[in-house]
Amino acid sequence: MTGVDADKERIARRVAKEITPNSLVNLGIGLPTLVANYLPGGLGVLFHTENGLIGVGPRPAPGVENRNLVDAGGGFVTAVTGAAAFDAAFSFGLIRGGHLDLTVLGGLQVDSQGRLANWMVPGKLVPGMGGAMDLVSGAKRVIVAMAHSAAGKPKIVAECSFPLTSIRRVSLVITDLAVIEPTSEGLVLRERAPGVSVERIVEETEAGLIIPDPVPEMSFA
Amino acid sequence: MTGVDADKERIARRVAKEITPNSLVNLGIGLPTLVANYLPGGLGVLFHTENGLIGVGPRPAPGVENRNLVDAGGGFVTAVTGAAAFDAAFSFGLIRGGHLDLTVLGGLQVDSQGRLANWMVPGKLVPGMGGAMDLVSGAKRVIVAMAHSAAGKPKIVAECSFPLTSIRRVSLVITDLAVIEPTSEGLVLRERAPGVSVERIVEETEAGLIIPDPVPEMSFA
Amino acid sequence: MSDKLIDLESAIALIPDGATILVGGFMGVGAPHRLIRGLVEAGRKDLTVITNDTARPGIGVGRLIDAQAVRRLIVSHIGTNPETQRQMIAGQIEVVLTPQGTLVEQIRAAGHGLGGILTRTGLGTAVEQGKTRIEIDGVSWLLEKPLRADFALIAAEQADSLGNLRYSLTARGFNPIMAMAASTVIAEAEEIVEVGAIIPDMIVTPGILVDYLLETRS
Amino acid sequence: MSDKLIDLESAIALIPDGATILVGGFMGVGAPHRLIRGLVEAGRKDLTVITNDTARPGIGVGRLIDAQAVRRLIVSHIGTNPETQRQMIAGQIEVVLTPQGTLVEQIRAAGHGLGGILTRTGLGTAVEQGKTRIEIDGVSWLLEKPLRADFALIAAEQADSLGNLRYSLTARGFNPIMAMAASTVIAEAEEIVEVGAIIPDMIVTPGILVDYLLETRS
Repeated sequence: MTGVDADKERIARRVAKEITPNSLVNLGIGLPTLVANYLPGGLGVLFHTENGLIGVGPRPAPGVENRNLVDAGGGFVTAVTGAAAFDAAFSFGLIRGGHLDLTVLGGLQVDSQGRLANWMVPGKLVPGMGGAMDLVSGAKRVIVAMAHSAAGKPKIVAECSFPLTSIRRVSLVITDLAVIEPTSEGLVLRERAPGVSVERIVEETEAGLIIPDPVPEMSFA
Repeated sequence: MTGVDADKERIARRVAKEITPNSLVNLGIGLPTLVANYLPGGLGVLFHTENGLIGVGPRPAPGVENRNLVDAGGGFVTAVTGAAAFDAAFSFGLIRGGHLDLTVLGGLQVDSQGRLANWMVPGKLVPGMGGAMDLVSGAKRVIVAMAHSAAGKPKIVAECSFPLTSIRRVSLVITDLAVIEPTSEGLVLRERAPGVSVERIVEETEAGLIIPDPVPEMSFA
Repeated sequence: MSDKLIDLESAIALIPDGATILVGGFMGVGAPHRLIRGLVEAGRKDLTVITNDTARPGIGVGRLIDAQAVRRLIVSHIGTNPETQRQMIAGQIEVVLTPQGTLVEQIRAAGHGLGGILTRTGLGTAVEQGKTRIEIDGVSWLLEKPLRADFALIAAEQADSLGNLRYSLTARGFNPIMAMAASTVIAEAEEIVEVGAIIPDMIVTPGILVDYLLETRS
Repeated sequence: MSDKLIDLESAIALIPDGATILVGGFMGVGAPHRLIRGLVEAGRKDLTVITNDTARPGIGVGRLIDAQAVRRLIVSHIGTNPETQRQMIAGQIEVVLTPQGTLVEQIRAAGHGLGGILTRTGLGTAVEQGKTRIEIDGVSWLLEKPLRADFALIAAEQADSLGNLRYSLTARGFNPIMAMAASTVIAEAEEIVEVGAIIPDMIVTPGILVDYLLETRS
């Protein structure tokens, strides 16, 4: 396992701890998808995919895929017993109507007001927002799961230079270095990764941080 | 058969002639429901009921009713082979989105601008509009099927004294005396009932009529 | 999640006097009959009821009217229930008449997180009174606001123990739309089956929308 | 009404260069693959395509991109198709990026006769540019207009010969919403069954919305 993978695993495991029993959760493509691997069994959590299913199960074994059963990344999935299928209007009604307990999304930047940018890098990469703007605007809780820095540049910034995904303040930011909670007062440093000092987090964060004393180490699911 | 029934039958039979092959039709409760009895077979017409079905069939024989299968009047119906059921939002989406080819409704008054009033008599009777406002505002064609007069008072009036159902001009008014087409120029007398003179129609109509020469007699399905 | 199962008494205990409730059903068909009877038997009063119609005396929502349990009524039609008309004229009950398509879309807007709907239905009629008209590219639309409730009482043909629901024919109606527009959703079903017995494509209301499922013997 | 059956060539002949088309599918799943291939083979160009995404090169709507058949694209996501990005940067294709929930609701608004939708999604972001904000009881909402098309090309799991459609799992997606929002709706299905083989509660798109049904051998 490479260092990057260890970081991702750490993030995914820490996010998993935030998931409450019997909740409905949407995991964004990429890193957030890993979170499902670290959930304890028997929690009654159901996963939603915006292309039209509640009750997403693990990836199927090769050769037994159902061509009509994919997740939001287009990859084959299974459906758990008790899953429900629906159209896109209903699926986004669930998201926008506040019926989704939690969404976990990747991020390009989060700023000091807790606003997320994750759908384009002007002049470089324009993937589009897909369901991200709806998820961030509508889910009861929004967790951003991302690397703390990218190519040595901080991703938690004073003000997003990339276009915003929503003006809504996200609930929590979980990185390989820290757990940060955006509040009306500013970004509060809630936890630091094992062996990571507060000083290092401050150094690798462009936005100002509110730092309680002490800042506990992350614990994991 | 009483005289009243003969009048109703005449109206229903004349309305039936307006129904085109393979169309989707909503018949209001009361008189309009009779129209289905006078349609030739093999026309491919499907009936819509706003409580959630396309493919309404005749009333079931006593004792074989399905408790979940009623029309907009709450009476038991059957469903034809190929019928489709749906929720109220979809049902009114069909109506409001212009997917309904024709609605036939009863009326209290129609005025010289072709506007219908059919949902309340102030101070007397307040049934409510049910789906009538949506039907009149949204269907591709609206036919009002009603008695020409009520208790000796004209129902086709200069201006509706009862609250309007919609400001939209209806397509056609069919009564026991006449077929009248509201146009941007005014109400045009298109047909007269067998044996009924133009003079009698004018006398029993408060609104002004545009009268072509000649005014042919109604023919029936 | 069989902890969703609730008996009638406990379900009714959740609903206080004065609550705002969405009630499914069209002329009593597809109405939550047991929950309605429970409200009547418990003597609930001052309810605000959002529903399509008041059926007839003794039937469906008509029972709530008979029991004088309703203070305010948002409906599209009361023509089949003379008792509703009587209470309205006597000033016992406030009735807000709303076009049926507007009513269901207002409930949907609440459930789907929309700020309201823009419709032509009701423009230029008594329904427009006190409301805002919005001009879009030279066309006028009536703005109708979302309708949300404390409780939704709905009925289904079949439920599984997760609360997944499927409906039958014209008993579907307002039920699935109401299931999205209330803080607490209580469903009753003709039959409760094992999870998995209703295939994913047949489920119309996913169980996550249903907070409580009435025991079938209730 | 078996006169709805149409062969691929005749279906494609209905659609002129420059048409605005709604195309179902999510990353190619639930997309009308045969109709898409037909458009490509017929060399259609200058199309305005409203669809969720452009999948990947060689897949679903991606084939239309490969063939440079699209002049304007209204989508929520193009990140999985580098060819779309290339044509956009080269100025060959105009891309309007729209949040997925807004996109589907705009299409629904057109199909349901609504004047637009009021949403919080996109407020204060680049999506708001050039649009109207509407204040309701002190809360701001973004007005997004209905999206209608000349044609809707949709895919279903099963059709009967009346055109009644049912879908399977995540292949449902935008298809039933699009079936209400176009002047002409052309559907393709994996299988065409006898009328009556799909029970009323399983039909998601009633046949009256479908103008043409592609023969299965097409």
